[in-house]
Order: sequence, then C-alpha cells, then structure tokens
Amino acid sequence: MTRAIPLEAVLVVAAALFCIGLFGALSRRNLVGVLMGIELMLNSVNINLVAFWRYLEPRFITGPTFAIFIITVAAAEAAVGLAMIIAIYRTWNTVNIDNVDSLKG
Amino acid sequence: MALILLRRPYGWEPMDLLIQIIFGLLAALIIGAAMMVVTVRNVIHAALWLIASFFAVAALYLTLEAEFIAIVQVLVYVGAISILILFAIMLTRSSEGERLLTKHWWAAALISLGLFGAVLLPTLIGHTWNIPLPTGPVDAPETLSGVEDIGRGFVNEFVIHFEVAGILLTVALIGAIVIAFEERSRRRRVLTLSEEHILRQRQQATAERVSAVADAAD
Amino acid sequence: MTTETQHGSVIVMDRRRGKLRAGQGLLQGLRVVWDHWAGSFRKNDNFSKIHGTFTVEYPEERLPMPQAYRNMPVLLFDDESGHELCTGCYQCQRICPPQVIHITQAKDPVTGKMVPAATEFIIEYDACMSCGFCAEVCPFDSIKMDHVYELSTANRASLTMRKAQLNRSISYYTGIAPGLWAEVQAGAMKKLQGSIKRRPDVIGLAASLTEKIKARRLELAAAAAAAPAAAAVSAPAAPAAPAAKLTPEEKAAKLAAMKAANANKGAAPAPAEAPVALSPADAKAAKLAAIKAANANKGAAPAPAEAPVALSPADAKAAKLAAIKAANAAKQAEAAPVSVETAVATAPLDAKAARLAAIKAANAAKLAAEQGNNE
Amino acid sequence: MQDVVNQVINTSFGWGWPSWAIALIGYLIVAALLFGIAPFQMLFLTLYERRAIARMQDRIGPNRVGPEGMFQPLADGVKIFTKEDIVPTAADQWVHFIAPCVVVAPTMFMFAVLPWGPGMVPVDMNLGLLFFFAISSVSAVGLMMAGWASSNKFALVGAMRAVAQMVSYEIPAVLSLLAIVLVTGSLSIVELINYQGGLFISTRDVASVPDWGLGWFIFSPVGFLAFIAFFIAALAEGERTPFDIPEADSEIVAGYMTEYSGMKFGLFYLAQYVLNFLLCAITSIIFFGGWQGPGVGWLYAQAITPVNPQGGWVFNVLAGVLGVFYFLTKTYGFFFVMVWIRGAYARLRIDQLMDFGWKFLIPLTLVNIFSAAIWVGLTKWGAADGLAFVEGWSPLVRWAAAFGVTLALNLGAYLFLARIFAQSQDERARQDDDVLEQLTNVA
Repeated sequence: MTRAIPLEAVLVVAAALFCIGLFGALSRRNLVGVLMGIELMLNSVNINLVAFWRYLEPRFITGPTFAIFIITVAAAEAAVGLAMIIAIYRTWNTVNIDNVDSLKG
Repeated sequence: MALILLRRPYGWEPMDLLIQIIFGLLAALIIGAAMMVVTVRNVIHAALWLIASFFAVAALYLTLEAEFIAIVQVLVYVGAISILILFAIMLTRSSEGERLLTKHWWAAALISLGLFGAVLLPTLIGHTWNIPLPTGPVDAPETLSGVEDIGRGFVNEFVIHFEVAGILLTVALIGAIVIAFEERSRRRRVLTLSEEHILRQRQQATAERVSAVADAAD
Repeated sequence: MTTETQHGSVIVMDRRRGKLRAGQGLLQGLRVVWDHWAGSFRKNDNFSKIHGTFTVEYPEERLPMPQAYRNMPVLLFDDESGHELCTGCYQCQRICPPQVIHITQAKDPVTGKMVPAATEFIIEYDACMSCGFCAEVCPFDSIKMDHVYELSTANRASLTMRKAQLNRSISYYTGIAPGLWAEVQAGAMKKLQGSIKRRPDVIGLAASLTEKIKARRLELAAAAAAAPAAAAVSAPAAPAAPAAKLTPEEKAAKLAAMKAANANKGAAPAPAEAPVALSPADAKAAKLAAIKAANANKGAAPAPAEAPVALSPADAKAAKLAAIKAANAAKQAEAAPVSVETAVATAPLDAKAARLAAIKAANAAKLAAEQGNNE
Repeated sequence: MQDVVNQVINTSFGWGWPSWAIALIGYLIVAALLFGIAPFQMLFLTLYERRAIARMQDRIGPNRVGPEGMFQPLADGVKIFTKEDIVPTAADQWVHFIAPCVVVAPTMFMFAVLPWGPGMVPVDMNLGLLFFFAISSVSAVGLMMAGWASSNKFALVGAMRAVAQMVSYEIPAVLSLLAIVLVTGSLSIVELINYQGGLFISTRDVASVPDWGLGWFIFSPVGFLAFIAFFIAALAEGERTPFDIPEADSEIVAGYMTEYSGMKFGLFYLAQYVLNFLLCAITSIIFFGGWQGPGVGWLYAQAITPVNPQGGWVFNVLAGVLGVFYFLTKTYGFFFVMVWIRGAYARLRIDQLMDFGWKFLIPLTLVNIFSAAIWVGLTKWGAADGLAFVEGWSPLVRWAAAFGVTLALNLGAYLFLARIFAQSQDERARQDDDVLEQLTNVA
C-alpha cells in the first residue's frame, strides 16, 4: 500500500480538496452551499491526518483519534449550522448570504 | 472485500499497479465530485455530489488501511451529515433562477487557486516522486494500530479530548434543538383552516383585552 | 385486562388506560394472530367458528348455490310430455329492463290462430342484467333463474341464446331449487295442461327433444289413422318414419316445392311457406296424396290451397307431376287473402298411410276453404 | 473458498497460478454466488410472506402457479421485468435513474460480512458489525434521492418519513448492539458467533459449561433486552409494519416508490426484502448464535481448518450443511415473526413512532449498556481491574450474580420506562383532546 502510493499524492488530493472547499465556502451564495464547502475542508484535513498516521507513525493512534475528533466536530458543526440555517430561513425567508445582512447597520 | 484484497502483502508488481489505478480513480472522483459541489447550480445536486465525494474519501481511507475511520466516515458523513444537509435544503428551498455565487466569487477563486499554487505547486514540481521502499521484509504485514488501540487511547491518553468531544456533542444537540425549536402550540398538530381562524380570533381578543387592561392601568 | 359492563343495550369496554401496560396488550394481539395462524391449517366449514380457513378453492371446489340464487333466465319444459311451459304471452318481453327478450308467438298451421306456445324465444345473455323480473312476472312459471355462472366466452355473439339453448327440464330445476318449484308446481302444471290442450301437432314441444317429437308425431298419426279406420278395419300399426336424409330424392322434393311455390306466387300473393318434406318410401303414395289434395282444392271454393305436401319421391318425375298438379289446382283456385299454412304430413311407408295423410290434407284444405268462405 | 480454488487450480490441474489470481477468482466466485442468491431468495421471501400472512388472515394465499405456488414469485418477476419503465417528465432524470441503484447496492454490500456457517464468511472483517450498520445507513440517501427526484409530493413525504425513521432508529439499534459488543469485546461478527457456544451459559463466561452451541445472548438479561430493542429497531429500519409509514398506502400512495415502475420499482422491492432478510439474519446471528447449534461445533472441530489441518473434509461438509441449516432456520423464523407482527399490529403515526424511538427505546438501551458493563465486571474482571470482592467466587456464582443483578436492573428499567412512556402518551392524548375541546367550545 505505502509502496504503491506515495504520501505526496495523498497530500495533493487533500490540498486540492481543501482549496475547492475553501472556494465553495467563500463563493456560494446559498448558506447550505457554504456549509458543504466547510465539510469538504474538514474532510481534506481528515485525509491529511490519516495519511500522515499511515505513512509516518502507523504504530501510534494519534492520527485516527484526531480524525475521529474532527468527524465529531464536523457532525456537531453540521447539526448546529443547519439548525441556524433553518432558524434564519424562518426569520428572513431566505438562505442567501447576501440577503442576511441585518447587522450591517 | 476490496480491502482484504488490497491488504494482502503479495509483494507483486501488478498488485501495486492495481492499487495505483484504484487510487487514481478515487482521487479523480474526490476532486471531480468536489468541483461539482461548488459549481453545480442545483443545491440538491450539489449535496448529492458531496455525498459521492464523502464516499470516495471513505474508499481512500480504505486504501490507506484505516478501516475504522473509513467506516466511521460512511456512518457519520454519508449516513448522517449528508441526510441532515438534504433535510435542511428541503426545509429551506430557495427560489430558482438566483445567482449561484456571490458577487466577489472571483476573489474567492483567486484565493483558493493562489493557495494551491503558491503552497503546493513548487512542491509538486520540485519533488522527486520515488519514495524509498520501507525497510524490513516485504511480505510481513506492518503492525497497524487497530480499533482496540483507538479505544484504549480514548480512555487513557486522550480521555480529556474524548470527554470534551462528548460535551461538544451534547451541547450541539441541545443547541440545535433550541435554535430550530418552534412554538409548541403550532408544532403540536396541524390545525385545520377553521381551527386556525378560531385561534387567530382568540389571540386577537386576548391581545385586545390585555391592551384594554393596560389602558385602564394607565 | 378488559372489563365489560352493560348499560341497557350498550356494552361499555373498560380497557383501563393509564395503568401499568408494559406491553401486555401487544402480546395479546400477537396471541390472537397466532391462534388464527395455527387454526388456519384446518378447514372451517362451520361459519359460527372464527378459526380455520374458509377459502373455497373455486375451480376444484364449489359452494352449493342457495335455491334463490339467480343468474340468468332459462325456459322450463315438462319432462313427461316434452311441452314447454311458455305460452308466449310477452309478459317477460314487456317487463325486461334491458329489453333483451324477444318472442315469436306460435300459430296453428291450419287455422293460423295463435297457439299458447312460442316458436322462438331469444334472450341476449350478454346484455341481461340478471334482475329476475322475467321470472317474477311469468304467469306460467316458465322462466326461471338458472344457477350456472360460468358463462365467460371469447365470442360475444354466442351469448345470444335461442330457445333450444334456453330449454331446461323441470327435473333440472327441481334439482337446483326444489323448494321454489314445490311452491308453484301445482299451478304451473295445471296451466300447462290447459296449454297442451290448445296446442296442435308438435307445437310447443321442446325442440331439443327429438325423440319426444317423433313419438308425438307418431301419436298424432296414429290418432289420425284411428279416425277413418274406426269404421273399417283397424288401423295398421304405423311403422316408424325414417329420419330425413339429404339424398337426391330430397333435392327433387325441394325442386318440386319450389315449383309449387312459384305457381302459388303467380296465383295469389298469399305467403307460401315451404312445405315440410319428409321422405316417404314410395312416390306413388305421394302422387296420390298430391292428387287428392288437388282434387280437394278444386272442389273447394276460392280458398287458395297451397302446395300440398311435397314429399320426396323416389324419382323426380313423380314429384314433378305432383307439383304440376298442385300448381294447376292452385291456379284454378281464385286469389284469396287467406293464408293457409301447409299441413305437415307425416311420412307413411306404405300407400295406406299415404292415403290417410292425403285424406287428412284434403280435410285440412277443405277446412281452410270453408274458413275462407266464412270470412 | 480460496483454499478450494487453490486446491482445484494448482493441485488438481497443476497450473501453478499466482496467489493473487487465486484470491481474485475466489472472491469473484463468492460475490457471484451471493449476488445470485440474494435476489433469488428475495423472490421466495415474498411468497413466504404472502403465504404466512394469508394463514394469519384465515386465507390460503397464492397456491396456483406451480406446486403450492412455488413459481408465483417467478411469475411476478417476469411481470415486473416486462412492465414499461415510466419516468415523469418533471422528474430529475439522472437522480431518478440512480436512486434505485443507490438503494440496492448497500444491501448487497452487507452480504460481504454475513457468516452463513462455520468458516463460511465472505470477509471476516474485524469491524464487521460496524460495517454492516454503516453500509445500511447509506440506503437512506437513495431513498431521499428517489423521493426528491420524482417531483411528487407523496414521494417526497414518503422519503422524508423513511429517512427520518431510519436515522432515528439506527440509534437504538446501534446502542443495543453496543451492549453486546461490550460483552464480547469484539466487533467481528465471527467472533460474536464464536462467543455463543455453551449451554444456556456461554462458555466464555463459565468455561466449565458443555459446548452445545446454545450459549446464546438471548438467554442473558442484557441480551434479551437488547434483542427486544434491536428487533423493534430492525422493524423500523426495514420499514415493516407497524413502522411502515414511509409507504403507508392509505396516506401517501406508495411513498418514495410512487413514481417508479417496472424494474426500478422491482429494485426497490428487492432492496426492501433483501434488507429484511439481512436484518433477520443479523438478529439471529447476534442474539441466537447464527450457525451455532447442537453438533456444529463438534463437527467443525473435526474438519480441516487452519487450526486443525488433519481433519476430514466430510466434517467440513457436514458442519457447513448443519450450520447453514441452523442459520437459515433461525433467519426465516425471524422473518416469520416479522410477518406475524405485520399481521397483528396497526400502523403507527409518525409522532408515535418518533416518541417511541426517542423516549422509550433509547433510554432503555442506555440502561442496557449499563447492565452490560455490570455483566462484564462481574463475570470477567478481577482484582487487577479494581473488583477485588469477586476474586474468590467461582465462575458459576459470578455468572449467577451477574444474571440476577442485570435481570433486576433491566426488568425494573423496562417496567419503569413503560409506565412513564404510557403516562406521557396518555397525557399527550389528553392535551390533544383539550385543545380540540377548547377550539370546539369557542366555535
């Protein structure tokens, strides 16, 4: 496994995923779309953690443990974020970021 | 099954080629699906592409021999988070024909591309891709920390993290419920039109009475 | 668990809501279903029981139909006499809501008078709605509702039922509905006897009963023979008539009949009915009969005698001769608006019988002539 | 399987193929077998269900096509194959097309970790149980896709209900299994079955018990309560009555399947029955020992295994046949129970369903996990783990103590929760009545 795939290849995939997620989070107008971008970024971080664990120190559990923590955080973030999106939708009747600007002054 | 197939340490060139092909396909799927997530107009389609991306990432974990993480990825991301996202989209359908991206999307694209290019392009270009073979006998499987080690870690060295994660989940659960909570009287049961009408009349009457009392108090 | 209290006619079930109900109700429900499952392996033939399979596996097993079950109307006839109960009174045709019953009233061939019988009786089963009004209204208890329900067919036209297909014997009906028949039996049979008395010849006999018809014909022939023979010798036993066959003889007979008909057309516009041809043994008798008929016609006043009995002779010449003679006789007779139906002649084997038949035909012609005069 | 393929190709024919090719062929054969068996036996499950439910309703059921209706499912299959495939114009074509595949594929994956007999498991994953449930949750996505892509309100409502139900009931299912996993200390399904040897008491708890293959988890209070909770959750996951609100015909036509016809509808149907079979199978494996039963353990001990290479191949066959027989008997027995429940109970309302899952089953399974911890402590721990007082007890006494304590705890929790739940339901009904009464009074 580690012989066949170089670590850098995995890292490049993760980096590309992170950049795509960043673009999505910054540019999508839909709040749910923003959330999806953030999920992609978290995923890329997880790939990095697992890859480093696998290639560098497979006998220690720090990598997978932190990956699990990140998955936990992602789940919590998704739940709270989506609850907020629903609350926002109920208040403003829209989920577009541009329209949700009451605090702009 | 593929997992076991790949895990078998045959020490044979075609096996490596197979793994490389699988990895390439998975990487293409991950990147392609992620691109679709951020560019596709229909939000539901974006969510479905996101699920595809999650699934491909789980498969990537399998090629990295992180079975537990892969299964947790499927369980949590594909089974729960994507469902949550789909639910949120369906509860908040925005009108069609709106602009997909914000006004300054090109700035976001620039930032992303700049990040990718500035940080990784030199690495990609300047790096030599032949990594050294791991030392030791080829046929002997490496000792990997498995799910038991992770479990033991949770109750020993990572116990604080573990508990913080537990508290985080609890807080998120309660917070999500509080944020998305709707008044009980409306949520209890679906009122018929006449019932709604009556209810509104009563609320109005109560409001009038309250204001009358307030006026009297003044 | 459950208590029942009776308040007058109302039974109040107290299921004790709010008490400890840790799933016993669910288990009870399972128990009930289990009892049904376990009990379903035996057949339940008693409908007061709730366990057991009720299913009747239809093509192999059938339930006995209740007597009053009604599906499609049929016509009854008497087993003994072979006579149909129907008198052609048109009651059913009038009441039928989808109007699928069509009746042709029978007429006396000699006198042309109405006879209490139907020559044709058609029910279109494809449009029938099984209301049973026809059976209700039938004053002679002739129409009854059958219990047959497997009438599916790919050919819709085959569901137009003619009389021969509708005929059922009374014994068949007593088989399926004994109680219902017992109620009306006395009246129906009495009315039937009355009808039979007014039915000449074989009119009103169920068409399917060829044996009955043959026997009846012989009976009639014997009766006719017995009349003249009463004075003279006793009538010889009439031998059985042979069945009509499609032979060259018959062709000749047809030819003769056609000629006779043509002659009639020239003579009078009276509707001519094709004579019923039965094959006699020898042509002489036929010739004789024809001559006699012609004579009788001649003697009679302007009554247009139709072609008498054209019998299939052994050779065509004799038939031709008979036909010519008949034609002559008809020509001689003046045109009259009275239509006389041909007398149906039985087929005697020997000359005596033929003579008798001729006499009878002559009598009939005479009678017709007289009637024509009277009118 | 690989041993057999290796035997045939390399020993009998002497071709000397490399081991990776042997492995590949072995996996392909197993996969082909499973993919062939799954739809086929699903067809006969439909016949089984129809016959059984007919008996419960004092009928006979389909018995016309072939002997005792054996070919009825084939006739149904031919019919469904020849039906026209209709896609609504308003539907999202691609999603509409992919959804049935997304529903069917996970159910087929789940066969990968299902042991059929001793040594007869496609993949002995050490995370088998987790894999099973992770994959089963994927089909919820397919249901959502089907409901959304049909652009039909019934389909969407059905899909929402189905997904909400599946996600909610996954929690009690996994929590009830967690208690079992605590006791066995492994997520491997094979290990789970091996644990259940013994006679009423597992040999792993009390080593002196004779191994008759009857030390099933159902005989312990922890296992019994977990079984009840798990089976109820399995009914909800498999969308069986009384939890079949996603396809409540009288309310929402056919739920997410409304706009599907022909073979796509057939695929949904297939997925549903295969999932039901798998849930019954996993129930029998976890709580009723799977292929464990009198005789199998002994036969397998005589057979050729990696542990015992000097065995006789006859014992392999005998153990396999007997084990598969036990396993399938239990599985079809549970399918009968599913049908039985379908015959007995009415459909729940969606709020009743959610209340039952969240307010009754989840607390119950949480209590059960606590019981399982007590069980593990009393039967396995010693002074080294901080339980010095059990040190001097004999294994049987320890087992009896664990049995008594967990029984009392579980029974008490069950009765208490049932009472509280019934009271809350009554209170809720009363509130509904009050609201209605107030409204009618005002009117």
